[in-house]
Amino acid sequence: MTPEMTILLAIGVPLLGSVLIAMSDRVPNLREAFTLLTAVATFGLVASLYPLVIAGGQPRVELLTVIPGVPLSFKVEPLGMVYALVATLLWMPNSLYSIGYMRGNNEKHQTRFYICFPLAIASAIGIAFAENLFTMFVFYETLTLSTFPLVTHKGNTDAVRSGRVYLGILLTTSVCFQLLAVLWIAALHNGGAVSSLNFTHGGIFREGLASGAVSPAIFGLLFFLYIYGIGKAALMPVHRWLPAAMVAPTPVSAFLHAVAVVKAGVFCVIKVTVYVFGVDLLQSQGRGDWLIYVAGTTILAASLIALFQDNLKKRLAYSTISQLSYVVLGVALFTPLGIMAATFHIVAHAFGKITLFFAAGSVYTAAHKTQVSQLDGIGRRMPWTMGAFAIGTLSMIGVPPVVGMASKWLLINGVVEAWSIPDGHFAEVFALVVILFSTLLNAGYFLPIVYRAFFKPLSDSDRAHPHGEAPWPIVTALTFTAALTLFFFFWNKPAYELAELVRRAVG
Amino acid sequence: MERIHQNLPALIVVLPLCMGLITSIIGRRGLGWWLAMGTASAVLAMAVQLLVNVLESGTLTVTYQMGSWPAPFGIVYVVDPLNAGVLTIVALIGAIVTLYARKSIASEMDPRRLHFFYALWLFCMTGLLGITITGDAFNLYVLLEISSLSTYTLVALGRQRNRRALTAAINYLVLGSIGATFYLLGIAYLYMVTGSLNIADIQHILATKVFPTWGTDAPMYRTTVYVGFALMAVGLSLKLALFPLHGWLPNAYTYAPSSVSALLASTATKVGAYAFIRVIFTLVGTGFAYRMLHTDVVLMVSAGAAILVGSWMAFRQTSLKKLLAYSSIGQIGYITLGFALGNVNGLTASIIHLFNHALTKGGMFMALGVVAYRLGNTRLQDVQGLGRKLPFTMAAFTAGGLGLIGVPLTAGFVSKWYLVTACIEAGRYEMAAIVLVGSLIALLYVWKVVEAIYFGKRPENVPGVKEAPLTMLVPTLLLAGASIYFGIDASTSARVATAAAHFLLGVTP
Amino acid sequence: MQVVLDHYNYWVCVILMMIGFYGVIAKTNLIKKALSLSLFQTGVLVFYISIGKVEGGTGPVLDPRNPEAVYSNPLPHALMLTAIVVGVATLSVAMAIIVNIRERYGTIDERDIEDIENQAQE
Amino acid sequence: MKDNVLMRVAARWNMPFLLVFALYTQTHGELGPGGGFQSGVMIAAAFIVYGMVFGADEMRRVVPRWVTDFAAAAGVLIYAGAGVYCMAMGYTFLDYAALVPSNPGGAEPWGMVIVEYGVGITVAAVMLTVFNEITEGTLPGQEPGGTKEVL
Repeated sequence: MTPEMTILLAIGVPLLGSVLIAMSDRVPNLREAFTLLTAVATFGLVASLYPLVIAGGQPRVELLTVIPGVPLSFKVEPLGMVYALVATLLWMPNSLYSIGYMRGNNEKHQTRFYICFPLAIASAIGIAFAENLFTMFVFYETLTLSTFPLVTHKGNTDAVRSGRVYLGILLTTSVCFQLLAVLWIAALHNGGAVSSLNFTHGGIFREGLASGAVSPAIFGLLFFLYIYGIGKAALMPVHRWLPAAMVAPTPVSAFLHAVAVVKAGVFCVIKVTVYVFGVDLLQSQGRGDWLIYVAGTTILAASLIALFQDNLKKRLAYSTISQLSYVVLGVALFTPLGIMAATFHIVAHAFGKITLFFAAGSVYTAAHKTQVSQLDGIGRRMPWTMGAFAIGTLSMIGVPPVVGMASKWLLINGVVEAWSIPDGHFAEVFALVVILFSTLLNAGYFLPIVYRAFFKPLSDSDRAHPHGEAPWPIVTALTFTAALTLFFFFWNKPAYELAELVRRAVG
Repeated sequence: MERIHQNLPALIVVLPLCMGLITSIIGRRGLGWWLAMGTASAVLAMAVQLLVNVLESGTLTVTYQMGSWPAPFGIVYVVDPLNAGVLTIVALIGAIVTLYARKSIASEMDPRRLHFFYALWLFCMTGLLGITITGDAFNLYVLLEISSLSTYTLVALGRQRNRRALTAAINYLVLGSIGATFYLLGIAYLYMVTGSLNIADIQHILATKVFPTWGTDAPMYRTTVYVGFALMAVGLSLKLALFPLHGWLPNAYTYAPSSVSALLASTATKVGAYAFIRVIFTLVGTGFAYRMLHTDVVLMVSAGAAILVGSWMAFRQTSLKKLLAYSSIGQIGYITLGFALGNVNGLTASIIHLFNHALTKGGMFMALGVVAYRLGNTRLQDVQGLGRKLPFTMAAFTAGGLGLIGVPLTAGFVSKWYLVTACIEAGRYEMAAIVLVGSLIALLYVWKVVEAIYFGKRPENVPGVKEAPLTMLVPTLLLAGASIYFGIDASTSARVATAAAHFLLGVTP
Repeated sequence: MQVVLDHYNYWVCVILMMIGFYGVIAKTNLIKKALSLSLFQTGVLVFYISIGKVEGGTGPVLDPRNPEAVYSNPLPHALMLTAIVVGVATLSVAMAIIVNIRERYGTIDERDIEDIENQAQE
Repeated sequence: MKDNVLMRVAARWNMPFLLVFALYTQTHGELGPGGGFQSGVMIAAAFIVYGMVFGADEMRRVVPRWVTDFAAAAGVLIYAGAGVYCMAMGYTFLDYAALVPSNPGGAEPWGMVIVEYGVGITVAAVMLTVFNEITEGTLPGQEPGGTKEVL
């Protein structure tokens, strides 16, 4: 099989999967088998491209020409590979977990639910492998739309209202800012000021800026439009959709936070920074410094808000917002190491956060508890779940021996590298302070949960309602991801090598 | 066969005319539909053949002399990439909606008078096709009136469902006639200056004799051409329902029979837009209309207001047909904005949006027609929870809605791509912003309906509904599918539109 | 003043058209409205016919005895024949619709119709 | 009005003259003043006068609706048919040379005669249709049955 075929299949197989799932509506076991099979097959296809990418290959394939001169085309490069691998890898436990969760909670419209997942994953792979701005935008929007039925799955007033916020913010930002930026660049391209609409090493503005065809102000404006056009990166103040989406069933939350959606956001931020605007151009033009402050503020503010959330999933959601801004902060340093840290953090955060969500959903399924204050002593009844939760927590805080530590380390290295660039150093100091302070905050809002679960006694009312662990698919899935979180600290070669390739591409 | 081939430009207009007459005589007991359907299919085949002929001919034009009188003495029919494209749109939509109309109209009017309906239907197509193909300014007026008169009557046929169709029709008639009369007066002024009615001839005389003497010794001419152009512009704006001259449109679309709404929404205003483009780009030229008179500014202000106000009014409606009607006003704003920009991409956007919006809106009106057919009504509360009862129809409606928003991989996105790019190229950033804000408002009104369809609860105590009959469902899905297909692979539509834009602006690609 | 008088034919048409236009806007009786519309169109017809007039021109029939003859332009007249038909057709469609309105509403006054519809909605 | 002797007699006596004059105008259409429009209106006027005096229903007995409906369409069909015939003979639409291929110049009047007859028939029929439409309506106060007011 040629790599070109593999790329198309990686997108086609989930689509085919959703068709099969739709057709096996009446036979739940067959339907679930298709779900799992699709997940494994998709991961296999994406993973089979890994050796080629590590060897420096960048296979590309053009699917069709949507608008003359603007094809829907794909190209695999290390950064996209990182995201595609993370998404497809985590989709496997996520599928398993969904099955346990949906059956355990007797949810309605399960077929619709299972149809939308592969659609979303196909969109995610499309984003990861997009070769040009248009393709990325297309799949960015299809990801939003295909996850919308998942977010509003419950179908009650609350879900519909949150669905409006979800769709409203994501589409408003993408249409008003990202699409404007894409079309602006397309217009510049028509006028010859921009070399290409494809993602290019070193960015596409080099000649335009040098010849004066693109003014630095427009360059900076476009960067701003892009950063805020990618609403999925949840930079404040366009982060509201993420807590709103917490009405969704937990597998969906895990999917949003760890597998596809927010990762798509930060991935796009890295991708356009590296391949459209160019790290060194942004650095030398000085048009992106504001991003450090915005990202830093988001990290701190979201952490502070998380501190006061009693709802477990809401707390996790705000934690995600702050963790995403770590990635953006890494990008905003505009150094090769910063980009590498950002890339690596996508992986690290995904593993940790999916574990945390799985654990939260497990608690809900087994004990029907949603608030942090209800969790007293639950660790003794659900040791696997809360054990995994603890591991995820450590990863979020960045304590060895879990993978979160590695990315934080890289990030600090990135700040140090940025220090070598002669300017006021104020931004770097700010970044360091943010990283240190937010680590404390992370510990502040996560450790009490672990403490409650394991060291506080069960309340009297809980004693009256005995329950055990969640169903086995749930426990299997969360154990798997917790193990990955641990394991990846010691053996993170694939991710590290890919991130290293990204770093080299930048530097 | 060879003779048919030679006479295609005339046949495409004469055939529906004759068949309309024959239908009114012998079209009783269901025969009317067969005649109309046969004619519409033949017209579609001819339109496609003409399009191919035009694109393959070296000069990109096919000319036909009525009665062998050469231009400028006789009436000529001229087909170039622009009107070949518009012809194809009209013929395509006409054929599909005719297929759909059979069941739909049978439930909406007296079955004994159906043959008149199909006769009027074919006259309406005659007029629309004729406006598009003719190369004679006065002939255009006559055909405009043929299509309008049959349209007024078709709208009035909605009286059985709701008597407001009658007031809507008379309102439309008054405004439409005023528009046509303005256009007629405009031609008179141009005729005074040029002594010709042939569009190409007028253009030639204006360009070689009138415009070069500008400001020298013939100041009288200037005012005359100004006034003539202004009158034509106002008249055509009325026909096109350009904001703020759109007053007739919402009620006419709302109260007309379902199939008539679908036909009108996807062809009538499109043909008006075509005529406007023809007047600006061929008849007087952009140099006069835009650079000298600054009509583009007026058009842009109107278009911007149409986009914002039309979309916002759409959001406020609870009658779904009215919602779509107001949305059409907004979409006409996009079309107008495109040709007001005057650059290649803008014109391409305009032409491609004529096509894309025809597909999208036609499909949506047809989906609503199914709702009316099954439920007798198209209020927002009637479609609550219909997603599970009418899955295919509602999917078609949703697909159309996504197209109106301009979601990627729908036809609407392709238009928006060209339009916003053109705005930025022309340095009209505020217009680019308005287009994008417009699509957000479109999101609001479409989502309002989509939420009702998929999340609403069916009211208790209502009888169950079945999916649409096949003859209604197939055309609806066909148009909805086409609006998706031409969003995924726009190379054909973009090729024609770009060819037309290049042709009109005299740019070699 | 000279300009005004020279173009008296324009003034006649403009006045005719404006009378018609006023009627279309101001009259609420639909039949009066339709007739005003007709008047409005007639203004344009007169305008066309008057611009076909050539000073000193005779009827446009070829006269072999007088090859130097100046003819009036017959084309606008021929065009107006068509326009008259269009006008009549418009008027008759309007009348047919108005008759229908009278049947359904029992009135042909726009304001009354509006009242009836408003009451029906309440 | 049919109780009025004067009107009745005047209407009866006028009708033949009106119709004959209409025919005269019709046959001179292509060369002299006159033609299809005028004659059509006159034919219609004859019947409308009849209808006004003896009542519209009486007129519809003489000229039923189906006749006017048929004639309106048939007239235009004659016109368009002449054009289509030209096309079928290998000429362009309405190129009357097709009618008398041996003498294209002389064919022009023939074409016009055909067209004028078509126009005359149509105009007469349409005028009568308009008259019928206006007089045939339901009486005021009478609700037409079988309508549903919705939307």
